[in-house]
Amino acid sequence: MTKSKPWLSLGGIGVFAVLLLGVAPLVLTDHWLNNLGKYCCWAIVAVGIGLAWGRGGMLVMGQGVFFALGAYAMAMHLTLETAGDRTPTFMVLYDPLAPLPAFWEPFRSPVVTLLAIVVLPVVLAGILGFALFKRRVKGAYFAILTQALAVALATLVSSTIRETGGDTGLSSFKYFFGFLLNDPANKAMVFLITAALLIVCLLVVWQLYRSRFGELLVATRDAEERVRFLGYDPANIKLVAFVVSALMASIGGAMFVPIVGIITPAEIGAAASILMIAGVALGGRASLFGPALGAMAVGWGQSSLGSTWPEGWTYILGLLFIVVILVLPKGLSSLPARFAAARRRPGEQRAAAPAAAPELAEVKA
Amino acid sequence: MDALIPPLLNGSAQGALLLLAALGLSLTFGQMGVINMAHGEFLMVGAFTAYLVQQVITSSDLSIPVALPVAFVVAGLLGLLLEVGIIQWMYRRPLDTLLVTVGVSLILQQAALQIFPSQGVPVEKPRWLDGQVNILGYSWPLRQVFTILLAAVCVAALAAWLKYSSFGRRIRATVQNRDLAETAGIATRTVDRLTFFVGSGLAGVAGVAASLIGGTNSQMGVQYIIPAFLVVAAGGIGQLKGTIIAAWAVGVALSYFAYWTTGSFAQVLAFILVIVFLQLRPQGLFTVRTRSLV
Amino acid sequence: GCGARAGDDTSSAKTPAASCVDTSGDTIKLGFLNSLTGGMAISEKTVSNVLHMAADEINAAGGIMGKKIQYIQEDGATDWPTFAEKTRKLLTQDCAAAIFGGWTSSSRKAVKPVVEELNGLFFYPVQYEGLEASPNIYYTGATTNQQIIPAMDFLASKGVKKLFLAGSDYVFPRTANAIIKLYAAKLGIQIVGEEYVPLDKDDWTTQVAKIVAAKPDFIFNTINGSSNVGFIKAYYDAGLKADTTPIISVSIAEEEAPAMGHEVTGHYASWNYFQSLKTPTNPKFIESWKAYPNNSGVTSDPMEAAYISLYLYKALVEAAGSFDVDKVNAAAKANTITFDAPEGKVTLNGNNHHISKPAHIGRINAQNQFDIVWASDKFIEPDPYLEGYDWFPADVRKQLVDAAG
Amino acid sequence: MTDDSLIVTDLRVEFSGFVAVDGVSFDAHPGEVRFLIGPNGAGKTTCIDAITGLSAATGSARLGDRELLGRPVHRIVRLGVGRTFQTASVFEELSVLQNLDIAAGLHRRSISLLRARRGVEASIEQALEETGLADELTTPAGILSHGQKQWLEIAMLLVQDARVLLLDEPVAGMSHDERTATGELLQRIAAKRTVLVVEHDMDFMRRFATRVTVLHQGKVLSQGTVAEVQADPQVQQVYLGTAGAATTAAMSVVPDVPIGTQDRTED
Amino acid sequence: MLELTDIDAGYGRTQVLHGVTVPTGKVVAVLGHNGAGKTTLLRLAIGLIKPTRGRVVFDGEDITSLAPSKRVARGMAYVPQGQQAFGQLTTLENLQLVADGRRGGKALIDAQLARFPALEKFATRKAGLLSGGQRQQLAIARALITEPKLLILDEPTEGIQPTIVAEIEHTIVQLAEEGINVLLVEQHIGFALQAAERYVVLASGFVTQTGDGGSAAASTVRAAMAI
Ligand SMILES: Nc1ncnc2c1ncn2[C@@H]1O[C@H](COP(=O)(O)OP(=O)(O)OP(=O)(O)O)[C@@H](O)[C@H]1O
Ligand SMILES: Nc1ncnc2c1ncn2[C@@H]1O[C@H](COP(=O)(O)OP(=O)(O)OP(=O)(O)O)[C@@H](O)[C@H]1O
Ligand SMILES: NC(N)=O
Ligand SMILES: [Mg+2]
Ligand SMILES: [Mg+2]
Repeated sequence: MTKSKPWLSLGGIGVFAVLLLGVAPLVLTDHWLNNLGKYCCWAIVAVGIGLAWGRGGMLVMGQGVFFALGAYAMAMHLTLETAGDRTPTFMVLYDPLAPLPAFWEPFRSPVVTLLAIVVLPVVLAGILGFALFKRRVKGAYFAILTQALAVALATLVSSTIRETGGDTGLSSFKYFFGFLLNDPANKAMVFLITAALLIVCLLVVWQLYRSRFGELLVATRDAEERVRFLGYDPANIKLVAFVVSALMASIGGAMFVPIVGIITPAEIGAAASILMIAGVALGGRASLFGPALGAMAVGWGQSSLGSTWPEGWTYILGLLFIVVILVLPKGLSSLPARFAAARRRPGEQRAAAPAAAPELAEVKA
Repeated sequence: MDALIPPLLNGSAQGALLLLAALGLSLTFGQMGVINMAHGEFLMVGAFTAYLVQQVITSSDLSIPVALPVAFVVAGLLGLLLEVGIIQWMYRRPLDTLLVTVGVSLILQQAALQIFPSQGVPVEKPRWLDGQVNILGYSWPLRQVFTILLAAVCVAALAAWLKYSSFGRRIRATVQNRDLAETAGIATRTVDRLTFFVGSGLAGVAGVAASLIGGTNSQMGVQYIIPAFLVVAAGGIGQLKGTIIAAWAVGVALSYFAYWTTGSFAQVLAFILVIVFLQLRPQGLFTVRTRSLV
Repeated sequence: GCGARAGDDTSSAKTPAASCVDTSGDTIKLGFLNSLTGGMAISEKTVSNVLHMAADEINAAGGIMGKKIQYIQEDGATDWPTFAEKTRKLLTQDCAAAIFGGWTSSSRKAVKPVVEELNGLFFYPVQYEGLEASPNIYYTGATTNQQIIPAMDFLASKGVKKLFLAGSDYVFPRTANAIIKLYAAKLGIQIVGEEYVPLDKDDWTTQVAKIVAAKPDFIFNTINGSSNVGFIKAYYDAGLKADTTPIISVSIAEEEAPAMGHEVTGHYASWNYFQSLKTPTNPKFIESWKAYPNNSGVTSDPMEAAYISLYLYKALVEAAGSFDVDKVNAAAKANTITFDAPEGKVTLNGNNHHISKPAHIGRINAQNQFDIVWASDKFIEPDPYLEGYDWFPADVRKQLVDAAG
Repeated sequence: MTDDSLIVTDLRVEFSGFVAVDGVSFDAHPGEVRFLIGPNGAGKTTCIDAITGLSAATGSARLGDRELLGRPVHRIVRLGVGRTFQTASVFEELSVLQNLDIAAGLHRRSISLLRARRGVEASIEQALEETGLADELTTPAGILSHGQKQWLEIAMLLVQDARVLLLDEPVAGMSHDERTATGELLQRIAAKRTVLVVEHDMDFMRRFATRVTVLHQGKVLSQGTVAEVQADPQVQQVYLGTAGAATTAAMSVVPDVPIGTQDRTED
Repeated sequence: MLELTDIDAGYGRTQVLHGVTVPTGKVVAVLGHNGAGKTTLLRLAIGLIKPTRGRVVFDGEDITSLAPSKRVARGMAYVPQGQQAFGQLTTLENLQLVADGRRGGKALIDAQLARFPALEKFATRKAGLLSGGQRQQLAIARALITEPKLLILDEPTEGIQPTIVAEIEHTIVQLAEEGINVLLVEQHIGFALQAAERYVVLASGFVTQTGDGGSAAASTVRAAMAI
């Protein structure tokens, strides 16, 4: 492994930042900039999934839960900001006389809201992860459990219509921390915040991946029990990755709300959670850029192909899952390495160097 | 008693349907380690098969009994196709099977939506299932009794097959160590295919039962898949006995919760119950330990 | 970015970008927005198809103001944010002059803020819970006083004393039932139970057991989608019969009934339109539909309301002489827009953007068609905020109207 | 006795009714290569499992004055007890260097985990030299051969600075030269640490053992120097084989003879 | 009986074996250092990996692309390196698995249980709970139950107590005398050369020496291993 490789990735993040923060606002229409902002939200979630699943081996099928924490915290605040001192309109529909549910009150405060977006996922993922990892729940069990959690939360939200807006969700936000949301300049600002957050998340995982923690995480993924015999508690290692990924999901969810203007239980349930994984798988679960780019690609596919050919998009999405996982388990980001290897191969084969160290990059990718 | 007995009876029937849906999974997931998210759509295929059989044999009295084996074979063949086309390349990556089969399930749902009337199709119940029987002074719909009997028959057949045909041994050996099984002379490919055929076929049978209970449409599989997985996990991977108990417990719990709270809260509570249970017993009701490190 | 803030003079920010609708050519772009994938595709595909039929008919007859309709079909994918996104796209990218579609009230509520922000037009074709009137939405399905209240009147006329409410767990049934409970109190009907099950769940056995225990005279059913099938089957299994404990539904129509087989026979439904309706225009509608590719064989109320919506738009534009939203709304204000619909001649109320409708109660026969057993004596004027009904709390109405702005 | 001595007293492990280890006591001290031998199923691996916290046990296993039993696995490791496995287990996707770096990490502060590795630490360098893996620095451990993996495991114990090394059949599958090399390595390691080896290779034991404990059916059958143990008729009967002694000897002795002088079976 | 001719093979992009040809004979020993490619060669012989070049012929039939289970059906048996067993099956089930469908299956099992008393004792224990040596005994028993024509053994005595090692070595010699062919990887050169009719030395995946077992000098073999 060349020492320059991590810095190469850092350069990549730089280019990405320039494209998102500099070029995109100049060349895209408001509509597509807004859509790009939405993809960025999913990309933030995906970066977290890449960390937990790609590097940590925890197939988190319920990121919708953490996405929901951020999204609903934000949405409750924006709803209250819009309603002013009136009861939010939708609540009037079901029980006009009842007061605002108590758990809404703190979200009047912008500071509490921002704190909640960060603290809630950390606490919930901390408790959940601690319970699951200490009990050594892993593999398919972990995947199914987290998925069930997403279903349970989505159903709960759907069935508490007066408290959460139910299946209809929360929408019709007018303000974003004092800024009018329908002003294009403010929309651009929301986009820039989201894109910047995505860059920050990429930087965080970049550092994590090149750190010893990154190696330890891979070690835990591959041989959890063995790690114990090196003096580490794998539960703690996994917990860190899980909590960080939950935090990213929450941030993605929080920014989703002002950008898309609505949050519903469908965005946090099993199907949505699986779609979040689709992008990660497509891009390359264990790579740095793969998850983010994959998530953005899936989002874009949904907006564009889903428009021109909706039935076809469903088939394409289905096939995408199948083909990528089947033939390219390391995602599209492994293609360059594959091509490079294929080109080098013919010479190598004759070289009769059995002890030659195989390419590390390939194994690590 | 009015608050105790009816939910118990209803819940048992609900559990039986869940068991039928989970039974195939206990083979393909429990024994083979394949997380087949398209299992719900195989169930849907079984239900549509019942509809098609009913187009040919118009008397529902006859068509449903005929549909059961036909649905088994049709769904089984579909499963076989899935195994040969996709799953066979993925036995070393069990978690990935989950994602691949999500793709398959999306495709099957959309195909069903386009092939059949979007509103779904009617499947008529046989007339001999009209009416109720009297249990403990409460009338129990015959259809519920039928679901329970059907589940019992399937469980018995499956248990017997696994136990007496030595096939069970071969499945377990294949799953644990493919290479070793191959070199022990087990035709692992045959084992895989047959297991997948039977597991998927059972989903087809469950589909016929489901078609008598709810709607037969492109979305019907979705509601069964996650509960079924939870049931298999809670029962203990590969533990038929555990699956049965878990299915029944979840069914009854759902029913009581729905009786005491609302239909929506019942779903939430049942999920939480299973999640908490699995947290306490991560390996399910019945566990098998080995010394191996992984 | 430093855009407008809450306290600023918002007049500049509120003006939406000038409409990009292109009226120079000989076509006009319209957007159709229906779920063609996901759970609601079950219902919405047909509505999409009937919109296509109406567009083809209008084009064959010369189009709208001489311009052929060029429609852009979008998929809402049973996902409310997608409805919002596609609305935005249709209005700002495709420059559609108006959008038609939606089914669930949730989808409408997702579209509403977007069309209001961008000053677009949305035509919504399904019966709903009322208490809404957006200047940017035209409602061609029934509001509560055109479907639910007549149904309650019908029940009262039948001497119903104990009523059980069964619904899906989302905004329409919840709100509708809140209204039903208010009216029932007025009518002296006792509500003996109220049950909700998630939209995507089929199993109703436990809830039916509760119905058995509650011994109601009648069931008011606001279940939507395929969950109805599970409900009707469980109901039948429990030995509850249409002649002793009938159900009245507001979301089971000709399209849905066949999937329930004979078990739904004898139960009632409240709609404005039935295929069996004898009006001068209905036979042609039915025939055209049966001849249309990919038709479902039967016509139903939501289809008919969607069919109306496109013709209503044509009438509005031609009365306004323009595709401009403000001019169209101004034309509506005159209260003279009518359409000879399959359910009869409907008139648009320019203030609340709903249409007048006849109310009908049908009873499901062995062919899964509806025998009309009751009809309102005249077309009912739309009253989304129930202003003509004193039992509806005035303060709630005020809050809702105020919030709507 | 020093702080780094391993003292096991009355160790007992029971698996749902089956007593795998039944009152075993022994001790091992720095400077010696202690062997634990016995028939298959005698309970050797189970002893190691118990000491390292993998199996629940009663009795006592102390490192110096610290009790090991009852602590979770990773705490025991942190006290300085390291082990290898009967079937080698290393992190297959990580390179040899990364494997070692992780092993070396347990004494680092956890915050330093968030920093990237710079260069190769001296202890790792040294372990690589010791085990002859220096050329394989960047090789993914998964494609090392069986024997190389076993060396890597030993190297990992070295860098984690284990004071007690419990090695479960460390030379199984190695060729004679490799066994010799490994044995010599163990002798060097044992200068400062306590080394406990489980092996069935009697030749290897004869060459490198200082003291030997023989287990049989979960109990200590015999204890002493190599010569004492070999002379014990009970040990011969259940383990070394009396009738089979000749075969065993033939098999084991052959490679024992220095290369070049060993002609008996060659021509 | 088994001919491995001019074999190239490896894992993915790593080539492990380079033009390996194995001499034929009743008992053939494969010798080499750690990582020389012995296991790879044996895995190839039973069919777990396919050569990229070269042929595998058994009993005159080209089986290069035949699945392992089919090879077993034709009379090959394989004991892998590393004490492998089906951990979730009981000891007895491990044996029944291979005895199923064979004539006299019960007797075959009994014969092996008699050979390895530990297996008899723990017949109903899950194989995953057995000790390493017990599992290795189980692996050998499993192979013998199939009454093979060719027995492929990868370090069969690894991890086994001396008394039983003697017993196994005795068995190998005896089986060879009964006419069963053996392909053997063994680190005890002494025994290997004694038992083998022919031997081959691998170093880094290349054949560095072949010869007749009885006559070979351990020293030259060792020298060949070190190349
Ligand atoms: N978890 C367990 N449950 C039941 N029995 C067990 C368990 N672990 C080990 N045993 C039994 O305990 C006995 C001792 O096993 P152990 O692995 O310690 O033997 P060993 O001395 O290491 O043998 P070998 O030399 O073959 O490796 C064996 O009979 C084994 O079957
Ligand atoms: N799955 C694999 N993928 C890549 N390379 C492998 C794999 N398995 C083995 N190798 C490599 O192939 C070479 C030969 O390994 P093999 O296991 O055949 O050696 P061996 O001679 O049996 O050694 P030992 O005596 O240690 O068992 C080694 O260099 C090893 O690194
Ligand atoms: N408006 C409805 N049916 O949701
Ligand atoms: Mg052992
Ligand atoms: Mg080997």
